[in-house]
Amino acid sequence: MADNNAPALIGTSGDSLREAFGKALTALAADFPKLVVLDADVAGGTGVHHFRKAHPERLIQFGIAEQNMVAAAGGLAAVGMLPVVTGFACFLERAYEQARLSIGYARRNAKIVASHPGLDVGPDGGSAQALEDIAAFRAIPGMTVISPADPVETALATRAILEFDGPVYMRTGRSPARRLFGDDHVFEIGKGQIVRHGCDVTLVACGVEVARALDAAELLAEGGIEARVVNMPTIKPIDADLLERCARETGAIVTAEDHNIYGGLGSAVAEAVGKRLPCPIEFVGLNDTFGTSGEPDELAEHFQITAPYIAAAARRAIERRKALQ
Amino acid sequence: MADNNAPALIGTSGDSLREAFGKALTALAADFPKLVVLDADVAGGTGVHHFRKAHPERLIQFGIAEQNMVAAAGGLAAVGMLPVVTGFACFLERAYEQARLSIGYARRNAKIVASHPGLDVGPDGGSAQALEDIAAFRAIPGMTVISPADPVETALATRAILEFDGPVYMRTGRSPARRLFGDDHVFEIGKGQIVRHGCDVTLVACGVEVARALDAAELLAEGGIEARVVNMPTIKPIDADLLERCARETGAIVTAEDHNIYGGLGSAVAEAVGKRLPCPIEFVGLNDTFGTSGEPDELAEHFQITAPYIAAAARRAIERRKALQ
Amino acid sequence: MSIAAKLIDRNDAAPSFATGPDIEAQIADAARFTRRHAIAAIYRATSGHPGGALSCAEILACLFGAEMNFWPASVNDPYRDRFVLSKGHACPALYAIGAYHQFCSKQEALGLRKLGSPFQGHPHVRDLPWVETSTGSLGQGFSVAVGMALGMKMQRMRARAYVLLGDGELQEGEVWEAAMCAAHHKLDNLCAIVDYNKMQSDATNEAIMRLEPLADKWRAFGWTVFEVDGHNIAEILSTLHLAASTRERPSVLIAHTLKGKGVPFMEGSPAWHGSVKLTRQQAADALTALGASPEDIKDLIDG
Amino acid sequence: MSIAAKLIDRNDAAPSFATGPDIEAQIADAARFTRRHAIAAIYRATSGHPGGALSCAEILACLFGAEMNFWPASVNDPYRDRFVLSKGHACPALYAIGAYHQFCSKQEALGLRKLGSPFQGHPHVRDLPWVETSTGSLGQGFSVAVGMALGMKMQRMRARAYVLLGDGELQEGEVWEAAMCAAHHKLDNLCAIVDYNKMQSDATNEAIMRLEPLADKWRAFGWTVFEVDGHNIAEILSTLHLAASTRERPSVLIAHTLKGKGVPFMEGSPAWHGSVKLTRQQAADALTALGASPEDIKDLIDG
Ligand SMILES: Cc1ncc(C[n+]2csc(CCOP(=O)(O)OP(=O)(O)O)c2C)c(N)n1
Ligand SMILES: Cc1ncc(C[n+]2csc(CCOP(=O)(O)OP(=O)(O)O)c2C)c(N)n1
Ligand SMILES: [Mg+2]
Ligand SMILES: [Mg+2]
Repeated sequence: MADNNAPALIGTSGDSLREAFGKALTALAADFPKLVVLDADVAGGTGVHHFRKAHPERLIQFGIAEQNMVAAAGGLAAVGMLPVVTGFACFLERAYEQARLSIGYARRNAKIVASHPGLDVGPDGGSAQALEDIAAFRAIPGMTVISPADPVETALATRAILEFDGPVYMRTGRSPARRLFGDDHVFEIGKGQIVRHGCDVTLVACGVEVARALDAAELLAEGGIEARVVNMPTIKPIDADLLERCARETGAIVTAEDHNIYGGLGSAVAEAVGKRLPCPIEFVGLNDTFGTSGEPDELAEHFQITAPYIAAAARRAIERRKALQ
Repeated sequence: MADNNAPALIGTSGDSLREAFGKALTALAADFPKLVVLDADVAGGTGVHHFRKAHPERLIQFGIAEQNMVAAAGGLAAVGMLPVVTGFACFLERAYEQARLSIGYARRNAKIVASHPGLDVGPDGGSAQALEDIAAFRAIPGMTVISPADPVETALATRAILEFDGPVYMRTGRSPARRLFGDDHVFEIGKGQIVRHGCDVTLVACGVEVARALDAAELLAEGGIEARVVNMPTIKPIDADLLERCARETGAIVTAEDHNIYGGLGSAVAEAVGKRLPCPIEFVGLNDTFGTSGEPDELAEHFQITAPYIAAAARRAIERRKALQ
Repeated sequence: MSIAAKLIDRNDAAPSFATGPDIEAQIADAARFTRRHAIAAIYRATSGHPGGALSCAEILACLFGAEMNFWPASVNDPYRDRFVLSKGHACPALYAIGAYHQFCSKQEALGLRKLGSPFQGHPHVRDLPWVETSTGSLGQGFSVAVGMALGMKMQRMRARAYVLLGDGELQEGEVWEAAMCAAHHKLDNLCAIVDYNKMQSDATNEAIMRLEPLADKWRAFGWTVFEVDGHNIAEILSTLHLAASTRERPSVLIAHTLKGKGVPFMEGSPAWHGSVKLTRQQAADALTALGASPEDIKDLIDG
Repeated sequence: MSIAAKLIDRNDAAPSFATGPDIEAQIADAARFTRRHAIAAIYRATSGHPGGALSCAEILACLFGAEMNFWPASVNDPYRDRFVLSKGHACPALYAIGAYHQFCSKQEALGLRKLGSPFQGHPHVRDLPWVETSTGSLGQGFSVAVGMALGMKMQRMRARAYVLLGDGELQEGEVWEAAMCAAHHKLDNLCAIVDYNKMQSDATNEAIMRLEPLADKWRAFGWTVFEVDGHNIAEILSTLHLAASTRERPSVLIAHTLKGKGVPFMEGSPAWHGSVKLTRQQAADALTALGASPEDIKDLIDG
């Protein structure tokens, strides 16, 4: 008989974005005395267990009741607290209208931070893989939407959203994430960054897809194509100036996101480019289908959002640019 | 003392899209024996009072509980009924995750029909004016999204969605709508239509904005600009072939919708054009702000989605096209 | 600042309401004003929900006229009591009681639902800070009030949160999430009042979605329950007082009311429950029934 | 087709379960199988929720082994009874009982959570039609079952809808919307079962969000309430039978269970409530505790 072994909790170790978020939040507690964290019985999965351990009196438990939690965050903000709502992306969607009215419309200084977005959720399967959250939250007037790319950026973004005055929706991630940025990395809400130079095509990505876009750029380089890679952690407000510059300098864009191709980053880029300086765009993401169970990397391959598919999209975009010239 | 006068119910008379929907649904009941209509205590406002009067036994009352209503529609469909969920757009958003899982993911043959979208809601004010519903529902994989333009088209679309096998979200409208189409009008899911010819610019609109786009075309014609007007009642799947043709033939596009400029029709058009044949696009809609109280036409003017603003956007789009040439 | 200290401030700021010997008469006057003003505003707006505004006049008048430490000078005071109108569609009554207590101008509050007016068809906190939060979507205001009560407790503020719910509103699951949460967190600084007028938009609760046994529901969710006549000022006041001394549990007043109260042709008539348009004659008749003089009626309707 | 006629069909189709003289022994066997199979599947998947799968084994075994008119040949029969696992994360137990009753292959059901397998981490009706609906988001399955019960009544089908909920799940407001709705519509063809294991993801219900007095809540929402020992097969069976004869009201069985039941190191240990990864040794120990022979263990783990 096992000696009451503790189970290995899945993914709470490693440098996942949710862990980076949970640790950053814990470290920031001292700087933000009004900060409180709201949980709906998933603290073990959102990274918030770190915060609970360090500051149990500042973790408010709402039970499995996301609607009440999100609207109550509006009330907490109204009386001067700085509430950070945490949960799984998919289940926070059930408080969509609460986020709209009691946070967005009331313009509360409350933050919603969602773990478990996209295929990155893995084996829990299609029901739990939120592929529409960025689109939904982006459409709420005045809602800032952020999806950082690695643990370093997640920690910086966590501080930035606490310093920012207004409603924010931020995605973290479930699976261990590759570290992309050094300690000197800078994160500013509303700013994208060129993380690899190139002038043949621009790959614009957010979240886990930034690492894949960088890999795609390597693949393209082997074929003599110099791809620029833009890390776009703020999906709203989108960095339209940077996108315009990329459209001008490379004339072809590929977007990559762990999200439906409709309504998310790709859509934000298409809007900005359509408005500023049109150019051919290819969209890498879920092709309007739900996910399924599997490991995140397998799923990314299966649903064609890995580096080779981004590279193929880049080649198509370049062809299209040439055809227009 | 008044002789127990009945109050004049607001907007339940006239040719509003909700009334057209309610009447069409009532007439279709005989053709669709499994049809049932779900209400959450707003039947007087959604047009469904007609159906209730004619077929009380086929109106299922859920009380003010949208989450349960939407998920239960999935259950009704599962046992062979043809459920049509009705409600105000804004309050149906609170069942967003239910629509995602129990209708979208389970791929149920259930329809969601939302009245009271956008500024067209009028005096109830910003809290009730759904400006993000198209974006949110469009992002759900496999969800068809429709927004008809006039009473004739609404009636045709009502039949079409009942004949179509799969999840649908359809917007109607609250205020009296101008009749645009004749009795020979054709509605097909997934197809847009050129409702006015022209080759200088294309105005793509849905819902109440189609009438305004037609007015804008008149204004433009006075200045010698021949605008093509496209009625785009299906926002998803978008008619990309038609948009590509318009991009080719007019080289400049304006989208117009009673919705946030982010994520809705404009976004769907920008995606399609970015993917097929890029051209300058201007977006007419709510500029990422919530609405407020007022009469629909006043509000449209205040938030700059009326004909003169569409016309101005068209001129900008044409200038941009010329600058590119 | 202690609550006692605040009470004194209050007496300074609004001596006419809080120090009179006959507080009940003052409140009755406020309730009468509220009904007339709400009817006039709805008439002028050509839309709005009269039934649920009329049913809660005494409740609002008791809260604003005596129970709450909340008055115009304290709108920015973090230690003020909070009131949330969760049944936001009844805002003509909220605007009226606010006007009566000088949170806003009486005349401006008649600009209900008009473009440019901050008196929207549902309360919006960015237009009118004293409404505390934006409501209109049933269920949410209650959760917001729970968040306020939680936040005030965490900050050791002794202020209280009050929230008024409709009975139809109780069909929203969010209400029961919030109820369970408030009991779990022992929010004895939270007081909910249910405007139990037995009607909702389309018909009676009984016809739409049965709520009874209602007191049992609240008790089973861990609340201290009081039932009151929602038009009896003395009973409301004393029960609010009792509720305020309940420890470790939130309390709810189930206030039995009459939808459309005060306007005979609206009382109990389902047609007047939702958003309606009043004719001039209907408005005048309603105001007459509410005891307004011909002069007042002219002012309210045309002024 | 009448229910009696279907019962005969059933005996034809699955004589080994429904006609044996010792139905309780059969069900106990099915429950044992369910636990072992669920543990093996979670081990192989390297993730999954064992606690809540183990606590509901007898409940599922009673439903599938005796109560429901539902068997592989009736998966497309519109008159079949419906079962919805609203606590979708317990699906390893559902897949196991399904495999036991030949809705699917035992071997394939061990492919839990793997790409290409229809046995997803939460039930998906488009992958496995016999799971009736897709669940995973707590609260929704209950509403779907309410919709099914409503739809079956409207079509005058005499079939019943069964739905299994977690206790933590009851914190979702949607559950109370559905409860109110089912009582209002007098859905006596609906039977809910609460797997009352007193634990949820992170800790006890008591610590996270108090549910007591739970039976009072259901009663106040208009349900006929039965409390049973959720591991006592005779009691579950007879109570399901009683529930089926309740008229005009839906009924709920509050089934008192032990989370992790059958695996001593999991029973009552909070760490095993959520999604976990089992080591080979832990899986083998668990299977031993569940009475599997060394050979069976080898098969289940490596086969
Ligand atoms: C979430 C939501 N669904 C629907 C509505 C539409 N609606 C406005 S008022 C109303 C009836 C409210 O009835 P009740 O709560 O009893 O209010 P009262 O009788 O006090 O007016 C409804 C359904 C809404 N405001 N919010
Ligand atoms: C809407 C929603 N919120 C959160 C979750 C995450 N979650 C999965 S299982 C679980 C705990 C469930 O506890 P309980 O209902 O008691 O189930 P059991 O104890 O029977 O496993 C949670 C919070 C979810 N699945 N759905
Ligand atoms: Mg009422
Ligand atoms: Mg449990």
